[in-house]
Amino acid sequence: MAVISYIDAITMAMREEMRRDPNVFVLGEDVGVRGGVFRTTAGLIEEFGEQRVVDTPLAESAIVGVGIGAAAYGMRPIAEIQFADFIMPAVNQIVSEAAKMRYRSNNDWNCPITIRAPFGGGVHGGLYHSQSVEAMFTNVPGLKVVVPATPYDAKGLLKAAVRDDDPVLFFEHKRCYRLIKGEVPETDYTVPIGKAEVKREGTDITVISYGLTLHFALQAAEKLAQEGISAHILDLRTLYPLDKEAIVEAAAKTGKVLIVHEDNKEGGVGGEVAAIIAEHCLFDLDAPIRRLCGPDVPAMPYSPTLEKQFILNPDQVLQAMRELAHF
Amino acid sequence: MAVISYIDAITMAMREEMRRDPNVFVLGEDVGVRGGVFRTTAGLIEEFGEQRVVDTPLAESAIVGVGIGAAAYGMRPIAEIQFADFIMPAVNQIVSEAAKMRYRSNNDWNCPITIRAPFGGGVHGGLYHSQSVEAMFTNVPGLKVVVPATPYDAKGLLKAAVRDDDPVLFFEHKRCYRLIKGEVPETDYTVPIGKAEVKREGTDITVISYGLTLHFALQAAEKLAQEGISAHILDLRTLYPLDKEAIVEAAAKTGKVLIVHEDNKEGGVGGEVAAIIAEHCLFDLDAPIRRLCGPDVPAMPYSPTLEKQFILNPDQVLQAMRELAHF
Amino acid sequence: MMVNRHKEVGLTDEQVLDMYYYMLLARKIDERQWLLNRAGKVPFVVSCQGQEAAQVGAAFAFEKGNDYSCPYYRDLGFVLVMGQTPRDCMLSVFAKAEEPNSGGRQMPGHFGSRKLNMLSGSSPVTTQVPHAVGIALAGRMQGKNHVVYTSFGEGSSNQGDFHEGANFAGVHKLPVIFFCENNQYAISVPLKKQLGGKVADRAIGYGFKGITVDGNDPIETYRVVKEAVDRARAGEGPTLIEAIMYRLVPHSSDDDDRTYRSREEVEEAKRRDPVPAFAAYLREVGVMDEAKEAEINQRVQQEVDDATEYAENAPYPDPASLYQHVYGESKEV
Amino acid sequence: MMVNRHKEVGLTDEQVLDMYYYMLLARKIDERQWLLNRAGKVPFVVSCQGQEAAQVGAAFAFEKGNDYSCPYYRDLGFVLVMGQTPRDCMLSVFAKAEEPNSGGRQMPGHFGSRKLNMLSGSSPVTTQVPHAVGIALAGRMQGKNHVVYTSFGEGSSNQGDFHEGANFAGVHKLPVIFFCENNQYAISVPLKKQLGGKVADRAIGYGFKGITVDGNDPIETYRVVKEAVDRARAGEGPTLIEAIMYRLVPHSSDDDDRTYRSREEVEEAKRRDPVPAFAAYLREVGVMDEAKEAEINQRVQQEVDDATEYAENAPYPDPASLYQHVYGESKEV
Ligand SMILES: Cc1ncc(C[n+]2csc(CCOP(=O)(O)OP(=O)(O)O)c2C)c(N)n1
Ligand SMILES: Cc1ncc(C[n+]2csc(CCOP(=O)(O)OP(=O)(O)O)c2C)c(N)n1
Ligand SMILES: [Mg+2]
Ligand SMILES: [Mg+2]
Repeated sequence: MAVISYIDAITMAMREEMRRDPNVFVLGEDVGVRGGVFRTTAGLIEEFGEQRVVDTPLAESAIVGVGIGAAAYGMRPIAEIQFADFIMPAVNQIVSEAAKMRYRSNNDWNCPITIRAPFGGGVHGGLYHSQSVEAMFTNVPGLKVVVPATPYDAKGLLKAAVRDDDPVLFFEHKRCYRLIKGEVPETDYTVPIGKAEVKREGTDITVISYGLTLHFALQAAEKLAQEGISAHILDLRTLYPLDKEAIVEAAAKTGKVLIVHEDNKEGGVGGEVAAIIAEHCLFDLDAPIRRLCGPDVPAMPYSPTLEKQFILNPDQVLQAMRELAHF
Repeated sequence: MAVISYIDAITMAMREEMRRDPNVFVLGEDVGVRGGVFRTTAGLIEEFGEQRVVDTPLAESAIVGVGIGAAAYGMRPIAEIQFADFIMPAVNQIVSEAAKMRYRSNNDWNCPITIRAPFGGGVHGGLYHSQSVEAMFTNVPGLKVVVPATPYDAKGLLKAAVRDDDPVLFFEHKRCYRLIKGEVPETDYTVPIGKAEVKREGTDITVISYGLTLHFALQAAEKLAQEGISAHILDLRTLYPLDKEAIVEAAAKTGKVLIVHEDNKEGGVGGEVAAIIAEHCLFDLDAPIRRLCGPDVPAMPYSPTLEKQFILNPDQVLQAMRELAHF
Repeated sequence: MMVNRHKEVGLTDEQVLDMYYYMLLARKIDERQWLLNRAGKVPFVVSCQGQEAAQVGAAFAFEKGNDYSCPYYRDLGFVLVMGQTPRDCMLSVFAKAEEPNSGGRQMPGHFGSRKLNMLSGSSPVTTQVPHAVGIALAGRMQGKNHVVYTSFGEGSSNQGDFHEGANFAGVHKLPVIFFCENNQYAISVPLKKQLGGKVADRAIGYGFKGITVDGNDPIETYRVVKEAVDRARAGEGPTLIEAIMYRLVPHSSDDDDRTYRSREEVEEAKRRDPVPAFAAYLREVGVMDEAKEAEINQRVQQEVDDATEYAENAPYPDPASLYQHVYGESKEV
Repeated sequence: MMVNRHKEVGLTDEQVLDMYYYMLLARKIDERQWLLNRAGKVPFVVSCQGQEAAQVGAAFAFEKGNDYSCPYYRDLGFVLVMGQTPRDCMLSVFAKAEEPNSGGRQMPGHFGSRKLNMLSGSSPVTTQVPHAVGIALAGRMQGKNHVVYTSFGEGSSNQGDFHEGANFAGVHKLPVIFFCENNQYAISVPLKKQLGGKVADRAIGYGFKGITVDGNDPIETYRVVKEAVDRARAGEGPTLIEAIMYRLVPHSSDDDDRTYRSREEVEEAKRRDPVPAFAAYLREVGVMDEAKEAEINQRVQQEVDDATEYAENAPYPDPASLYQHVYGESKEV
């Protein structure tokens, strides 16, 4: 099995799905001739032509809205939002339209659109090219929100998203694109949306995370193992609807829970995760539910000193895990 | 002191602020000659003229965006979104612009805009005139999100919002408009944004809520008192940033917590409230943190049978409180 | 005798009688719904009165079963031509389970039916415009030749989604008819506070044709829309059509239009009411005699009565169905 | 000798020399920033090269200290005229604490300064357009006579916020200049995939004037903008001006424009580079002799050097300041 990067896994998933199903097409800003500003769609226009790899006008609400119309008609659009920060003009189309199409029509219509958006920081992107926007969409029934952390999951989840009969928001962490590599089969497979995965078995503490910070937890777990601390690590993978059973099971297993995400703490996805635990296995807990998250400031600044101050680093995660173990 | 309705308290607050400060003005759809589709701005155009009570074109992003420009310049706009459901086209202006103006300019500019929107159901409004959208904005540093439950708070909080130097989202529950009445001084006063309030002191269980469902809890508490159950009831009032101290104090007081809101459960504000408790006073708890919320379906349907099935009622709240007391 | 204008534009006598039937049907359903509302039987009505001529005229220009539509909430006349039945409409206003648009989940006027190639609509205005463009794009990708109709009010033409959708269609020369029903008001807001320019003129900025038409005239509206549909089907791209009309009743049953417009203005508009005007035309050109008119009246009356009774007695949705259809049934992928 | 065109439009010799100074200054700051980027000293540059003539020409039409602006990220030439200094620009590209736009919080090109009546800008394109309209509305409410400038690319004119903001300004006849810098590309997307029609034509649909101007000509741009500003100040409402130009370098330092446009096309555009062209004009009309030109060159060179050195040595923001200015200092209300 080839070891490839997270971004290549995403490109591979799109290419395979476009080959498999002529109804799959890509639309977005600079996705065609340029191959995407991150090169995620590189090579697609050459293989599939500009009818199926559409360089759209600069208008996110139209990218999603036109995609919704096409999806309802029977196509399988993959709409790219150039940066997750720029999904805001499309919120009405996503939340009022895509998410509610099936429900409001009493199952007469549906909307199988996939909306991809690179998110997250640590790339000198400043306030508007670094945001985590997932929490805005994790209260919207009808939507599914997916964040892969590994190349394997990226490919499998993106293929599942494209085949899903409902709208899926697919957030890709920009730092993972080229940093994270892993084994990815060249065969056709999907990873189920809605299922979290234990990425490491352990017995002393439970860490729940997703995206880039999941890797920090995995690295820390290696180090802590040498100190005799055994960490159980759950990758949420789907942020909405959450895999409640997996969360409760992982929390109950060790009784000590740390939730880690790059997004701001207050109102972040970690709050819901903690609430699920506090509702369903409170008496299994041996420690307060801790959250290690981004600070509650509007976004990650550009200046390197401020960016560094904002973004979680592996040491902080290690430290928080160690503290919890010793609680 | 006069007993007036929630909606009249809101109108009174606007009128007083417009009299006090010539920079305060109102803009929105049908706010002028029509006095608002709920009549919240009734009488204002007669008193202040169409320069200060602006009937705008039907375009929410412009209502907020134009308001932002005026606010940055030094005015105090009160922008009305006709129904909270229709705030979605303005999300980019609210989240990317208003919320980040001060931070991104390093305190050089700021944006004292108040955005009012009626929310909530039980008014035969169907999927798009009944929504609770507050959770979408309770992860956005730079914004403040306020929901009054009583006429007194409505007046005091709205006046505080208008005078606040930062953007405030002010959500008014539609069912409260004419249903909820209370004493409101005709004098000038404000209620501080960011502070929850204990609306009833009690010792057995703690209920945390906001908006219409707060009243259900208060009513239930009366009944339960006759059964010898004493309920402590906290009104959040400001949903972002949350009053963490008040939440922890209220939770610790009884050790049994029920969070109630009309909005969908998963990803709702209650998750963050539970997480704060689970992080800061876990060992004070005698019961799992329960949440009684709207079901996780896209929105409240129109048909009376479905609307009734969706929306919380006083009995359900009473029942949940009693169960928690007996836990 | 009046000149026969409908033959010129290719409409047969039968077709114009049919048009009249639909206009009257829309009007009578609408009037009945107001009665039901005032009697406390249904909570909400949104009206098409004054807009029937434009709606029916436009609808006749499309190929049922082939073309697609994304209509807006006032388009009762349009959707009746496309195949919604009086029973469907009454079920909707009563919010009954069998109601085809949404199973009673949405307010009346939120049309949608896969069977009728009519995409489900929502309340936030103008979101349907990019959807129509997407259906047109999808049709081109699949080598189909359908044309897509989408309608909206003049106030709604100020939403960003109108602009973004129209420009997208202009770039790709897609077969979309943007049909603006300019009824002079957006709830209480009159044109001069709503529109900087003219809606039809906006097409220029997207590189396609914008046309103004008298929306009180179903024949002229038909002609203009038909030409646009033909151009669209021939690959010549979209057209924006602004039909001028007047909303004869309040915005909805929750509105009171006396607060923002004079009774004289409304009375004046009623004198140009397109429904009796079209009846007069049909009589004058000798297409509709008294017997024919009585027959149509009676048929409409009977259908409205039947639909009302049927809908009133139909069951509400099962409360347990609240939880259904949030997502599709899970399946292996 | 060439005809003197600047006198005709009311520009003195001193003013056009000043214009040239600003154009050259913008160009040289920009070039230096690329060098710094390629040397690994600064992470990101977004460029104004090819757009200086339009930017500086437009800027000269406004009253500094009275008028307001909401410029977009490429408007280096504009903001220099308005009062940003070379040091400010270099501090910004180095993301240093003293940087006036954002204290290093934002990427370069996100201009803003209360002192200069320049509203803070963000990255999501076109959001500044309604802000400009709001500042104009506020001015009217307060009885001020300022005019507001806002700029954006031709791609960005497809965002809903352009449409909504322009229509609002049209309805209220507000003193706003909508300045579109049409540089032929939105990153990789060329006009024909971006625009259904012409940007300037969009004004028609909002009821005000839309004008196309040669953005390589600072004098002509000045003239057109000045007339628009005069009309705006006289209460005659907004104007949309589309200045035609070419982006001579990649979209940003992260872009590689060879993937989407030919070198021939770029070379061809470089032959029309507005900076040397304006220098040639000034020489030909006898306004700028060799000595004067050398003096300007030297002044620019020296300012760019000074700014670079100053900025490179300036301190970064204190990490602890990350938590500041989320909200204003709390006070009694
Ligand atoms: C985004 C959005 N904002 C506000 C509303 C509330 N609303 C419903 S209809 C309407 C007026 C529409 O006017 P127009 O577009 O002219 O259509 P008309 O009703 O006159 O046919 C308004 C403001 C809405 N449905 N959606
Ligand atoms: C809402 C939004 N979507 C996408 C982007 C990413 N982006 C930045 S600049 C740009 C192209 C802008 O093109 P144009 O408006 O023509 O201006 P130019 O850069 O050519 O001057 C894009 C797509 C953005 N900044 N904001
Ligand atoms: Mg209208
Ligand atoms: Mg451009």
